[in-house]
Amino acid sequence: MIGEGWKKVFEVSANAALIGGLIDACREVIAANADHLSELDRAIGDGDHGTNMRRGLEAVHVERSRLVQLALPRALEEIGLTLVMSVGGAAGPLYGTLLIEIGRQLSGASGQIDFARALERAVDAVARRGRASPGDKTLLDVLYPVHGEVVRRAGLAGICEVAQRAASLTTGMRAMRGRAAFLGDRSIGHVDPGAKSCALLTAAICRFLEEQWPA
Amino acid sequence: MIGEGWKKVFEVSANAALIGGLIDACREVIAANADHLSELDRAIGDGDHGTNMRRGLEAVHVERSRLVQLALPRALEEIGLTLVMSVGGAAGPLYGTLLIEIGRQLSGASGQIDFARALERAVDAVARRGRASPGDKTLLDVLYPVHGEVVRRAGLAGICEVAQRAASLTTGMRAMRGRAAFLGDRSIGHVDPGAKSCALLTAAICRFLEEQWPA
Amino acid sequence: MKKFMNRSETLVAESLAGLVAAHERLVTFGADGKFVRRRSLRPGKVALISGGGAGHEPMHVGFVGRGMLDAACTGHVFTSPTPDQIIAAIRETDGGEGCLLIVKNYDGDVMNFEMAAELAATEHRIATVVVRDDVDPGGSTRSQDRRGVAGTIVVEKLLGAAAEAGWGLDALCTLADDLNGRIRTMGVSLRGVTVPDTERETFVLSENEMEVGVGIHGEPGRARVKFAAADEIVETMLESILSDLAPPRGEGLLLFINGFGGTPVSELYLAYHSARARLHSLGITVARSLVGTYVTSLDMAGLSITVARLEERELSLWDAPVDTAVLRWGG
Amino acid sequence: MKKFMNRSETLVAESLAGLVAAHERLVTFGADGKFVRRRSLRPGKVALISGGGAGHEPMHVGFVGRGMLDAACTGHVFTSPTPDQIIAAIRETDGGEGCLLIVKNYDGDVMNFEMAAELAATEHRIATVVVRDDVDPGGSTRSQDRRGVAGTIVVEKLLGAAAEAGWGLDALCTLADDLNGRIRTMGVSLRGVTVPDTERETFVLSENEMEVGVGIHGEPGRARVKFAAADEIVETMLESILSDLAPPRGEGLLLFINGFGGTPVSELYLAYHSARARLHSLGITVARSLVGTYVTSLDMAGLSITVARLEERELSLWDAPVDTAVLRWGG
Ligand SMILES: Nc1ncnc2c1ncn2[C@@H]1O[C@H](COP(=O)(O)OP(=O)(O)O)[C@@H](O)[C@H]1O
Ligand SMILES: Nc1ncnc2c1ncn2[C@@H]1O[C@H](COP(=O)(O)OP(=O)(O)O)[C@@H](O)[C@H]1O
Ligand SMILES: [Mg+2]
Ligand SMILES: [Mg+2]
Ligand SMILES: [Mg+2]
Ligand SMILES: [Mg+2]
Repeated sequence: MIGEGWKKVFEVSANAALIGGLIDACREVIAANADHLSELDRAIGDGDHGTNMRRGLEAVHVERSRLVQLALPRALEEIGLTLVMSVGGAAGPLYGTLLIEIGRQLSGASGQIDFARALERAVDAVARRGRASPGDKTLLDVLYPVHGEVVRRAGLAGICEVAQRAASLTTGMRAMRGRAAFLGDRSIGHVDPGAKSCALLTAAICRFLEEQWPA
Repeated sequence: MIGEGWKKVFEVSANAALIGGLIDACREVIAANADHLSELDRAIGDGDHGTNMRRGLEAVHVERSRLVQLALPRALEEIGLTLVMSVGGAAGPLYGTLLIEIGRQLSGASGQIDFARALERAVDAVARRGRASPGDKTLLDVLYPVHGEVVRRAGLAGICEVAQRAASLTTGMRAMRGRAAFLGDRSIGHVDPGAKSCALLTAAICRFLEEQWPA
Repeated sequence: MKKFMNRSETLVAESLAGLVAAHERLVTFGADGKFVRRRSLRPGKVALISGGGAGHEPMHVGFVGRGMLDAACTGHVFTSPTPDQIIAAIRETDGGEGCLLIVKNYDGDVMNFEMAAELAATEHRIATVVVRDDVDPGGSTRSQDRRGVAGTIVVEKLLGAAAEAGWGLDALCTLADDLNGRIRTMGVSLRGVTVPDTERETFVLSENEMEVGVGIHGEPGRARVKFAAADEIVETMLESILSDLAPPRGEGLLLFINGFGGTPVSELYLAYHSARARLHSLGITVARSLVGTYVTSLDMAGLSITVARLEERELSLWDAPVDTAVLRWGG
Repeated sequence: MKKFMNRSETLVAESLAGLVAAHERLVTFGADGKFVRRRSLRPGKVALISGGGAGHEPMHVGFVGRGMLDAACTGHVFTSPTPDQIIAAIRETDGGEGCLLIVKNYDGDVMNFEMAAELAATEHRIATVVVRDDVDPGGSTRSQDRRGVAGTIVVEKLLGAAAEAGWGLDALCTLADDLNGRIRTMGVSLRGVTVPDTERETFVLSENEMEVGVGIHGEPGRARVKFAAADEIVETMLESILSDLAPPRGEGLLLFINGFGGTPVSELYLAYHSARARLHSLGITVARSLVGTYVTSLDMAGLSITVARLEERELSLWDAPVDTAVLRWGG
């Protein structure tokens, strides 16, 4: 159960192995898929989404030894800031805002930790940052369903599957935000690169947590 | 015999039909071969020799009615000046100098007309204008042999044939003048466009004169 | 893709270093090389900061100097600069009168400048202008989504002159908002571009096609149509532009033909000639002109036409002295 | 070939008309539109006239104005202007101090300017400078056959400033002859060009080839070699240039990176950065810099490097005010 899984994350806060493992999992999945993500971005954007994300995760990796010393909420916030300062483009502020906001919400929540609530606030912040709504063919079209699963207290495997499906569903959408929006109808028929990276990261995180706490 | 032929030309000076016929013959042969000449120029020059020559002959054509009123020497000089002012590039001053100089030499020659001598002076003037020597892979490599045939008092058919052969011989030469010179050895293996246009014009003139005074 | 470069990771930095060295009289690198700034900052004026992804050179770095920008932040190719660069520029150029951030309307740029402004807000008075000069993309996207394209340098020139003349932050913002309704640009492309990182062309056109309504990131445009004679292309572009421009109020018209990087200047002047003739035939007189390669999309073959309706006061701002690497006139 | 044009017969005229209209403050057409001249001619100075085929824009028309050229004659694409144009320019600009014709060393240009000079000699005092700044083509042709390429605008700038300062015809000629030994240029091309009239590419390179030692008429160069990193290309070019340049006599060095029309300015600045670093590593300091698309070969992708060794006096001429469509600095 995700709820249980996440709870464990916060119980073992400042667990260097855990933070380090999350960083490594994300970095690896992006490194392995960078070309694919840029390829997707080439169809409806400017062809750099994989490069951008890789640059961000490499910057986080450089900070790894400092980050693993921090409490998890603070670590998330710092990872977010590092992404903001290194990714650039649209993806930097969006992923940055997501992590900064999750971190802030969690560190604010004294005692009782409500991950679903923190995620909701963070996803809303991302939507505000991007002036985007569900259905606009962006990474929000993965974040919202993921949040829904977390609320439903779905298992890690379920979350992973929903994220994947949600990313695929962006194929049929007409982009209303980001560079793809300038293509109008020509954006239909392609997976959104940001949605795809979001699904990949979700899967990598879920896989890592699954290994930590096998069902 | 060319010597005889040319003499006739000057006897009937101010013969409108003759001047007009020469203009038309030259214009037609250039119009028909302009693409071919530019094609040759594309291999070792800048691909415009046919266009340049056509522009020049069209400009002469515009002046036709005025030119046919003149005495032949004066007409040749004026045709040369018209070419100079309309062709541009290398070919304009070269063909222009040739005709201007023939005209001047002939009009200077009071009484006794020595066409071979006039042609010699004109070809030398072209060489000076272009700072070029025989074997440099230019139109001079046709002009010199043609002059030789005129001196030998060869027939029109012979001149025509020599001109053709001389143009072909430029294929084996390494260009030392004009744009083709910048290619060095890479200029070998191509006919020089200026030599080709010169042979074509020689042939057209010979054919026209042949028709005027069949052997 | 054949580009004069060493590695794609360093090409932006090397190119910027070249520009700064070649124009050392005018500009210098800011702290940690994060941005390029005017060599001699003038205290007592609002600081003007712009920036965006690389690939649009000479914009924005070429417009840093007296009478235009105080600083420009450059990101990777077609990727907006990051907030730390913008924050560093704010810190170094704010002389107490506040900062105006001039941002082209692209989601990435808007979000990065916004985060920078939020993070620096406690220590600096900051206002942001989002330039939206692209012609209405015609319902294919949200209408607030006009992109910021070549018209951006018109805005930068006018605001730069106004800031130099001592205008305050609020007055500059009012002018900028007003200009957004009176400047329109439309671009056409004859060839897609290759982003150095991806080594692939953004789109491929056949010998008789062109892409109309393109932006400046190599992205395809509004439609792909048959290539045509210059007069025809220009006529269509002007039609879109004029129908999208706020109605005239007795202003003077600025006509700006901009090359996208791979278009020779002779073709730009030919397009200018055509556009000017077309406007005259519509009874419209050109009051000011700009022709050149100023806002590019790497080495894209193509051009954009910008028409700006400027009031008397703005024409004076246009004419005011400017001394930058690229634009230079007046005393 | 996709070009912004209407018909190949009119493209030069339309483009020139655009340039003259866009810069009407500076230039105007001469008699019958045969040339472009400075709007306000200054009597009492030697008239400087240049010209050549179209396709090299903004050269020469972009350099007409105070402190540079008095008139420029433009021919068809890659075809030198005809003597009537040059004679008309001489008649209109000669203010009694004589005319200096600045000619790039291409047979066509040399011959047409020569015929013009001969035909106008009875009425005007005329001298001719033939610019030969191309690196020695290395025995493949006669050594006097160095072409006149990008360095031409350095000569035009220096002579222009000197003429403006009142130098006489003989002094200008002496300076010009002297400069011919101290300015060297080398060009490389990444792509052949299409001459509008022929609609065929002048040469075709594969993805990993480049042509070195090219001129500015789309002609192939000295050799076809493997494409390489910018630093490597620049190093090879500088080696050719420096070995061909008259030995230094304590002069200041001008480094000029010139784009051929299809090269984005960001790449030019990258090449400048590379060249400057290379020179520094050889112990050579750059005293003056110029980077931009000034002497083109239609839309050719490629660039040239020009190095000029300038004496103190010539550096002052370089710095002297210039006010033309393209170069503009000083008071
Ligand atoms: N305004 C926006 N709101 C939400 N998501 C956006 C927005 N703009 C872009 N995105 C997301 O960012 C992705 C593109 O990221 P990336 O390619 O790294 O940035 P850029 O578009 O600046 O090159 C898109 O696929 C989309 O998912
Ligand atoms: N210096 C020269 N002397 C003699 N002939 C020359 C010279 N330069 C060029 N030519 C001739 O001119 C021809 C090219 O003419 P054209 O293509 O019209 O001029 P351009 O080379 O200016 O484009 C060459 O093929 C050659 O025969
Ligand atoms: Mg992208
Ligand atoms: Mg030719
Ligand atoms: Mg990007
Ligand atoms: Mg030519």
